[in-house]
Amino acid sequence: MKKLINAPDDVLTDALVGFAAAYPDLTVNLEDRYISRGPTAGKVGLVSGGGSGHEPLHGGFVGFGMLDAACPGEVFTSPVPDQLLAATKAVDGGAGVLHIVKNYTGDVLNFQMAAELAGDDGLQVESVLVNDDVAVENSTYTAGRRGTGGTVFVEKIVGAAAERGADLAACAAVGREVNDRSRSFGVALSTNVIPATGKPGFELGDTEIEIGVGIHGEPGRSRGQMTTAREIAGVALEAIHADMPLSGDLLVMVNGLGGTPLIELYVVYAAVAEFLESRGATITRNLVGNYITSLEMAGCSITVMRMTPELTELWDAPVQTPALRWGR
Amino acid sequence: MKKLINAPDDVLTDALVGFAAAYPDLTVNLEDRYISRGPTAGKVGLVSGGGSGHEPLHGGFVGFGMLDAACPGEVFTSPVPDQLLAATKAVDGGAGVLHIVKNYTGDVLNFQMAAELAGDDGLQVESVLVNDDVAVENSTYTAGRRGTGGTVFVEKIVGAAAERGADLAACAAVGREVNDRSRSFGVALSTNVIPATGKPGFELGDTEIEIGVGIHGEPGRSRGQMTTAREIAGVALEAIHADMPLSGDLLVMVNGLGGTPLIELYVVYAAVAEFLESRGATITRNLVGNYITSLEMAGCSITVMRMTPELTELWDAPVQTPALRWGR
Amino acid sequence: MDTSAFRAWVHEAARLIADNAENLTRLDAAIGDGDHGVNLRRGFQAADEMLDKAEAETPGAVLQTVGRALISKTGGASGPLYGTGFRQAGKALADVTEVDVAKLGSALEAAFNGIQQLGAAHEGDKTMLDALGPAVTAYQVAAEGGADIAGATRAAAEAAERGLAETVPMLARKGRASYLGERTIGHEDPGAASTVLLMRALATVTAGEAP
Amino acid sequence: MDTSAFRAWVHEAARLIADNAENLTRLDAAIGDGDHGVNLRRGFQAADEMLDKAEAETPGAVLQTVGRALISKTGGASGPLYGTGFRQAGKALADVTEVDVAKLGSALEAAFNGIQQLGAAHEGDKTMLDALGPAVTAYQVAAEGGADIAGATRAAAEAAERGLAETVPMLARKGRASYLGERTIGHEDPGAASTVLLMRALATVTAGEAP
Ligand SMILES: Nc1ncnc2c1ncn2[C@@H]1O[C@H](COP(=O)(O)OP(=O)(O)O)[C@@H](O)[C@H]1O
Ligand SMILES: Nc1ncnc2c1ncn2[C@@H]1O[C@H](COP(=O)(O)OP(=O)(O)O)[C@@H](O)[C@H]1O
Ligand SMILES: [Mg+2]
Ligand SMILES: [Mg+2]
Ligand SMILES: [Mg+2]
Ligand SMILES: [Mg+2]
Repeated sequence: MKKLINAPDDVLTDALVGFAAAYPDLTVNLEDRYISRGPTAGKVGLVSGGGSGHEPLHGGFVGFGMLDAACPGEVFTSPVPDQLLAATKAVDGGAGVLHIVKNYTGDVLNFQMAAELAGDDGLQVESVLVNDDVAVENSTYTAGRRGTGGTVFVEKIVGAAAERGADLAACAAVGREVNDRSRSFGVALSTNVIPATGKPGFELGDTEIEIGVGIHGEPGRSRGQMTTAREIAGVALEAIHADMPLSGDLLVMVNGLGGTPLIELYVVYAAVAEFLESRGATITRNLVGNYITSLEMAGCSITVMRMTPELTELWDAPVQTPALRWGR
Repeated sequence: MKKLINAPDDVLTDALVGFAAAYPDLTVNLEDRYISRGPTAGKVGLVSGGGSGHEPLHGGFVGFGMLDAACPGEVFTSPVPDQLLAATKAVDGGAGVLHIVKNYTGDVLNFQMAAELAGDDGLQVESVLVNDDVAVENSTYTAGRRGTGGTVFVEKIVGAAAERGADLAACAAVGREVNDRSRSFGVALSTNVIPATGKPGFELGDTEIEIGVGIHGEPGRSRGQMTTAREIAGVALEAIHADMPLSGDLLVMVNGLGGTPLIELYVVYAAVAEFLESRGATITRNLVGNYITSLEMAGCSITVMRMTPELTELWDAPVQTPALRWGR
Repeated sequence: MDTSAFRAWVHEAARLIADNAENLTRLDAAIGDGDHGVNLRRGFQAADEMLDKAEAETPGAVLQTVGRALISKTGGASGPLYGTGFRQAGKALADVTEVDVAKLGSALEAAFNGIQQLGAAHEGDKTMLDALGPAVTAYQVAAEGGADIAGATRAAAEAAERGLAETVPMLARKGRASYLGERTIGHEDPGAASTVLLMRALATVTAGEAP
Repeated sequence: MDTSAFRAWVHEAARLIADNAENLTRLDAAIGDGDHGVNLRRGFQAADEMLDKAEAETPGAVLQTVGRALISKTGGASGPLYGTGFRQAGKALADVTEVDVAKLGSALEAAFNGIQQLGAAHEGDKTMLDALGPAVTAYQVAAEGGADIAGATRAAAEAAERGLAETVPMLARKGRASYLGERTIGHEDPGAASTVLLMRALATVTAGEAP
């Protein structure tokens, strides 16, 4: 394991110290382990969080037009209720707080406990569950679909709604709508190594790829043979299409998993655009880059959302965060 | 070699097609191989270029407040004079064109030929050479220092000056000043593979790092043993300090080489901030992320520029490009 | 069992978990995300330290302190689950200062119910419940048959071990492992493995063997 | 040598470079960035194709076309350098339609001077000049000694080969290899190696051996 760290146990603290130094406009609470701005009086507070190792998610999305606070857990480990509660209290501007939760048992349970504790303290808390990963069969007999790339869309769009004054119920509703309209699928070309264990999450052969991989190095649906970017994009989009027919106006993200160079993501995006156009769909907005990563894993995920004029407007609304910035 | 590409020979074309689809506000000339905006009448045109594989450099820096055009060569291979000439003509707004050239023999010669051809056609062309990499001894007996991270600073700051109406000579002067005040040093934890050859540029052992590495996988000053982020930052900063004493107000970039996760760059930035503060210097501005990469190489480079109030103002001026966006 | 016996249990559990953290992580790497050992070591170490400082003067207070510490420090799915288990067990003990065999049985049952309710898993889903369920049942059978605490907890620990073995052929339906579906068959569940350690620590302490 | 002989030279050079591209790249990987073979194959293939289409009716026009093609398509350091070499050689031939042994010598010298001026390297810096310089000298010595074109170009090719061998102990002072300093000692220079191929192609063609 070669990593730019000081010690496996210090990764999160050191990274937060670095983040705080890099973004002096944001507050980093090292004690309670959250990154925040605000609170903004009268605005619904948005709190997300999850295991670290997915940067820029979530800390890089704190700022105007997006999150109010992010709670990073240890690498690939859910945050704990205490930090979620502290962040929730810190960003409550009197209009309640919305928790944006990726659907992993650990995240769900920890957020749930925090919400209960916050409720005990008289705060109004709602939560939106993100579960957009079509690689996992959605069944009542499993923990359900994982939350992946759709999280970026939910955080951006709910962020815009909250900034415009939507109330807690409305924020939750738009968050659920975004989630309902979003689907993701990921493919890994290499594995990753968690600093604490120093060993790869799974092993991939020289010509193998993991199809339907999760963002924690969870093995995917199946193991495949390396092929072209065009075919890989096709596999991902077919899987999405089978679940949510791809037509009309789309928001598309081609997301790097951490170890894949940007030039390859452009190549994938070309293939995605070609595929979707040939099916008669229109990409009206896009993101190409590293937004929700899995440490140094090579590969990419593709997330698609079916747009509406309202959602497009919220997507276009200004955002000023470390990792996403446009408008004013 | 596992890469998200279709065929080694198609990487650049496919990536340009993807880039064009992702950024419809920019022009991608597939025939002449350049990415451009404008021209802006009366403004000095800024053209940079170089081998591909360093994304977002340079194409990701085309836009308001930064470059007018970028000419990507094949992966790690200088662009050719034809495309540089075509881009130069395309962005000439009547106030002349500045070439921003990283100091590699190939880049220098190809830009030089393009400038001569443009001169033959009656265009006014100046050029600024970037050579900020202290890992290379500067000597009249070598090709001189390489251009690396300082390029980002030159492109941003000259971009702001040009946007404000500085004339060609003034743009060239500010570019040279930024270069004179900037120094970089890089360390690789892993090597990279050029698609065309399919083989790693050099080999690194399980615990080895390449100290003073170039952005093309050129081996560096020396081979070292893996150590902490703190020590690696120290080695880089000491090398820079030996060449340009680090004091006063600084602009600092901690740049990922392509395969290193963002969380590690935060850890490095914490170490950099600690080191510089202990020396009495002040980081007044910073960038932490992937800005000038070397395909999937793991590692980072550190670039430092000694600031002046004027340069700070130009740094803060609005920029709206795919990879760098702030202000308005 | 008095307050100090409960403290001893937690201490022994923290020790066993630290000693076996690598194995727990290895099991989790096979069908989860490879952090179960790291998570629990962090959580139980924090619980043990918090106990050293806390003025928990009843067995119930000890278990509730541990529960809060696990929730605060563990993270992951196992943190809230085990934390809730300990808290519910602590609540079931109320203010009792000397826990008898029946009372401990009801505390273990409360733990099971708390975890079951929070995680919504059922026995057979390949989770910690597949070790804890059999342990609670075996404890109660032994207690009803006249066993003392040492005997009943030994029965519980043995049953947990058998329960762990039975997770091997199961297909995971809850938690991170459920993403792997069929591929989980043939592996022990990491949470069931850590439950075995907790039960073994309890049996050790009640047998008077702990340091 | 008439126009078609020059075309044959370029064709044979393109063939030799394509056949040896991997070796050139391997040499460049050792002390540069591992693209010399890829670059030159792309450049000479383009030059050969452009010649097929171009109406270059004199030897000088052939060489100038090749020079322009190399500049347009090669990239890297070697593109402008070789491109300039061919252009200067072409210019030196002016409108001559049948190139004699002296004229070819002056063309080779013009190529050397063009490359030397553009790249500002000197013999001994471990570049293509370390093969081209000896080749030009040997050509002229042979020509002055009365050799015909076939003989003079054979001498040039042999000298280039010796020049290449002499780059091995040299320390690179120009181009990308210069970053490596001492580490370049012990390796052939890739540009010198490609110059050998160009000279060998010329000798082959003038000896009437080319297909
Ligand atoms: N819904 C659930 N109910 C009961 N136990 C569960 C549930 N989900 C997961 N677990 C247990 O938690 C263990 C994993 O814990 P851990 O690795 O610490 O958390 P995470 O899965 O968040 O990484 C599993 O082996 C399983 O025994
Ligand atoms: N200044 C120079 N003068 C003459 N030849 C040079 C000079 N710089 C580099 N070369 C030659 O170019 C060769 C490298 O070419 P190539 O690999 O195609 O370009 P790059 O170095 O840009 O990747 C070197 O081996 C050397 O012979
Ligand atoms: Mg986990
Ligand atoms: Mg090159
Ligand atoms: Mg786990
Ligand atoms: Mg080269």
